[in-house]
Amino acid sequence: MADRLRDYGLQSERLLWPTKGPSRFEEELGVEELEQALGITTLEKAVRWAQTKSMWPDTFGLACCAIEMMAIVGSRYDLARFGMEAFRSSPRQADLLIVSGRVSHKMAAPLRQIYDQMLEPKWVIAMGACASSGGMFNNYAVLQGVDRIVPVDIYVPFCPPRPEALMEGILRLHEAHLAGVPPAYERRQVAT
Amino acid sequence: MSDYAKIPGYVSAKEEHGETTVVVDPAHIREACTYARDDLGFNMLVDLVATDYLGWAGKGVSGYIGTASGRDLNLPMTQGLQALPDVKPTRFSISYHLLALRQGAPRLRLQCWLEDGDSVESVVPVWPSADWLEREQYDLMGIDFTGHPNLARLLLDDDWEGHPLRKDYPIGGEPVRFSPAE
Amino acid sequence: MSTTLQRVGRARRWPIVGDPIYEGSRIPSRVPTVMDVPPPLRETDDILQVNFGPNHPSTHGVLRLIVDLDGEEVVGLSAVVGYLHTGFEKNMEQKTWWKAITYPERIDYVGYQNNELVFVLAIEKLLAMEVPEKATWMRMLLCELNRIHSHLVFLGTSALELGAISMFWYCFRERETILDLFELVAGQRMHTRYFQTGGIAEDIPVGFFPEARKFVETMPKALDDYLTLLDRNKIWLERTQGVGLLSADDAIALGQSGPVLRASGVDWDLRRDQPYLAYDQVDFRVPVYTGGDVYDRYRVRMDEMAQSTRIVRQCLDRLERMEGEPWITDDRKVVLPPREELHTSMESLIHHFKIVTEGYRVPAGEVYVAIESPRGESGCYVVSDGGPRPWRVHFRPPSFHALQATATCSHGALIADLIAIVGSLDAVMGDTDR
Amino acid sequence: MLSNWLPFLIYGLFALAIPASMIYLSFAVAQRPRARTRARVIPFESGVSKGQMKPQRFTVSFYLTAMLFIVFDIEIVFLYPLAVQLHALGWFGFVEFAFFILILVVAYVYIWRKGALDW
Repeated sequence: MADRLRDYGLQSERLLWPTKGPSRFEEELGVEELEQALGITTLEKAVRWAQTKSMWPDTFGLACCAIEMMAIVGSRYDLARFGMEAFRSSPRQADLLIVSGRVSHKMAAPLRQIYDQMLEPKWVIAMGACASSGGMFNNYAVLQGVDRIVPVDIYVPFCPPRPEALMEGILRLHEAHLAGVPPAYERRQVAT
Repeated sequence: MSDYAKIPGYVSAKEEHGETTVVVDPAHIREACTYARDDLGFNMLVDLVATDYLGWAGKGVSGYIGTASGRDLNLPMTQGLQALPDVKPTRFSISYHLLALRQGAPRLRLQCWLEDGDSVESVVPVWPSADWLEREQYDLMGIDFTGHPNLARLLLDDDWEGHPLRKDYPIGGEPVRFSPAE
Repeated sequence: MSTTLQRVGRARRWPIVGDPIYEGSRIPSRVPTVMDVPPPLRETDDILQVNFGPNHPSTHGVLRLIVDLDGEEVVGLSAVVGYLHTGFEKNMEQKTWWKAITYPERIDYVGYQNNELVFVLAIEKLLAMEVPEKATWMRMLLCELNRIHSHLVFLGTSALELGAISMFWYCFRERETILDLFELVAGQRMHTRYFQTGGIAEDIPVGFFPEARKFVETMPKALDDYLTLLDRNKIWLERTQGVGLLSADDAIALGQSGPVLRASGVDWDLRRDQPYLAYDQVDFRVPVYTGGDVYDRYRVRMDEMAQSTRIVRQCLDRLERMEGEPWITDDRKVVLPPREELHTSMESLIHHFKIVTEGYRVPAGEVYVAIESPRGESGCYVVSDGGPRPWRVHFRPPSFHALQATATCSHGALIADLIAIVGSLDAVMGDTDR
Repeated sequence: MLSNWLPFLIYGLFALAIPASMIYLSFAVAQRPRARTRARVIPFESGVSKGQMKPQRFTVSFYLTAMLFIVFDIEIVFLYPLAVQLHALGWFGFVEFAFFILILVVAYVYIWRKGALDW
């Protein structure tokens, strides 16, 4: 069922835009003022809120995008503001797999094994053109896009993406998860 | 130029773009390398490259050949060449780039020409840095180096068949929409 | 336990184990890049084989080391590479020369300006083309900035792995200022594609010189910060001195170059011994240390950062006097004519059309050009058949040879030292696997 | 008499409740994987693990290091009660403990010269 984010009523609102009013999906999902006033919420929403506030990425640095991924942990583009500064190296403790760089066929099997060893709920960000679509390497050695072996939530374009671009991808992921969009392995039956 | 003539297995030498290339008979490559290292003082093997000259300047067309749903041999990729480049003796060439760590940084390229399926003696005993270089050329170009300590695939998976950098190996990947290769 | 009792403290002697198989070098094992387990240990079953695998935080990319451990001590090691093989050379044979210039940056993605430079220099050598002086000096300035950037990434990550976590944030603070300069010049932080055959793509933007001056003022102070943080740090000294020993003749035999070679006592730097661009008109010192261990490689790279800052300062002085000079050659066969010229002259329209559609042609021949990239000698062997597409391109990656020395360097190392050794070799996996 | 132990009881209950709730929540809120759970069982070996690691003997030096740690750690633990009562014990306590420390220093020097400390 190739449904799109739009079917979940998620408009592409930008969280980074401070002067933006309440985003469209909150109005559409009918959040009553009473609930907001009293701050009562459903358990599921509270769990979602907790999950987005500390989504730990897995250090899966492959190529040039890994250097830019390291830059977002630096002091200028600090990712700790979103609770994500602990880059876990073992998939057991990671929630988010940022595939940063080109995936060669020899690396496909380890990538798939690490994805399987991550615990639910887990998300995948295909960072950069090479991870999203094979980029400029349309040849025998490179996997033409990570979504052939792993269900991907967010595709971040550019080569390599600026740290701001990656952070916007991460924030969109938080926004989508808060809005109730299930992770990719539930939406898309690609070898869950 | 003169003392290069004493390299065992010396065939010819040429000076181009400020670089000297000495063509050596593949059977004597190890003696030539040992001579170059001990007598001529080239103590570092900087690089070892194999090149495939299949379809070199055939029909006056330049560029990549590739078949099996890759590029078509007869479809010229470019207009004809103004000047046909000189014909190469055999299909494969192996170039050993040597460097002497002394004043003036003299460099030398020992080149030997092979047909497909020929094998050449490994120079790992002469320069240990040749170990991975030869494995990579075996892996990508299919050149067999006899006497190599453990000749196996280096960059590709062990169960990969074919040698990708050969000219008749298609580029692979996927046909891009709206492109002639589709 | 008995075998390790008589070890003489931390400073170990050179790894002379058994009679050297390769004359003139001390590489003991039959296969230079593999350290095989000594026979007596092989039968006992307390050898633990560990995968220092492709996804490991401290292997600087997707390097895989198969390590045989006797307790904590590394007794067997073999590196497996190829997890980032991207088929650059096959792809570049498909592209015209103009498009192919974009590829080399992604090979060594930390020292990307230098990689792009080596390919462009190879094309210019085949074309026997003269590059205007302004372009030469600007290329040199950017390559030196890139060297500082590359050494900062090395220092940040390898200190992070040895526990000096705060170094990461200090080094990436300076790295951001360098990336701002690249962005100011070329519009993109990394992979700037600013070098063109025959010069540089655009003229130097107006605000570049004051910004670069500011950087050149702050960099020495930042270097002092790093030194005060690390140089007398007991843990850092304890974990890096006497670890990962590589003797001079082993380094030459294994084809090392750059900081790894200079840290082993071999005074060799292509910028001084085989000058390219305008390195002969710039004075700088080449740091050489004879310790051959992780600490000396770190000190070579720190001194190189200081020297590169000096070179950048001299380039800035020179470039500021070259206002208004051409930044690219006017050889219309290779370089796109300027926009306004297309409206008037028919020839430049034809040249423009020819270059854009089929690409310029490079005369037949083969050439090997080598430069001093941050990791060592980065070479480019190009064969052209006179057409608009390269026939064969091969890059000589310094990290490829650096990884060949892991087995020789980690003789008698502990598992914790292995991280320091792999960090000090500063191998970039894109460079190794191409 | 029992009443002044009540705060400890409450404190103990809290100390028990917090970890218990965490463990319960991690089961209650967890999402069960439906397929491909074999990868969960095999150990994480940087992505290339073939299967269960065969059980292997560890060298004796791990055990030795553990023992040395325990010996010198307990020595420090004994310092705490001394520090609390040092004023009451006075010089007697100090000399007594100095003798205790001396014995352990002799053991330390022996181990150090024997080379058991470096790996």
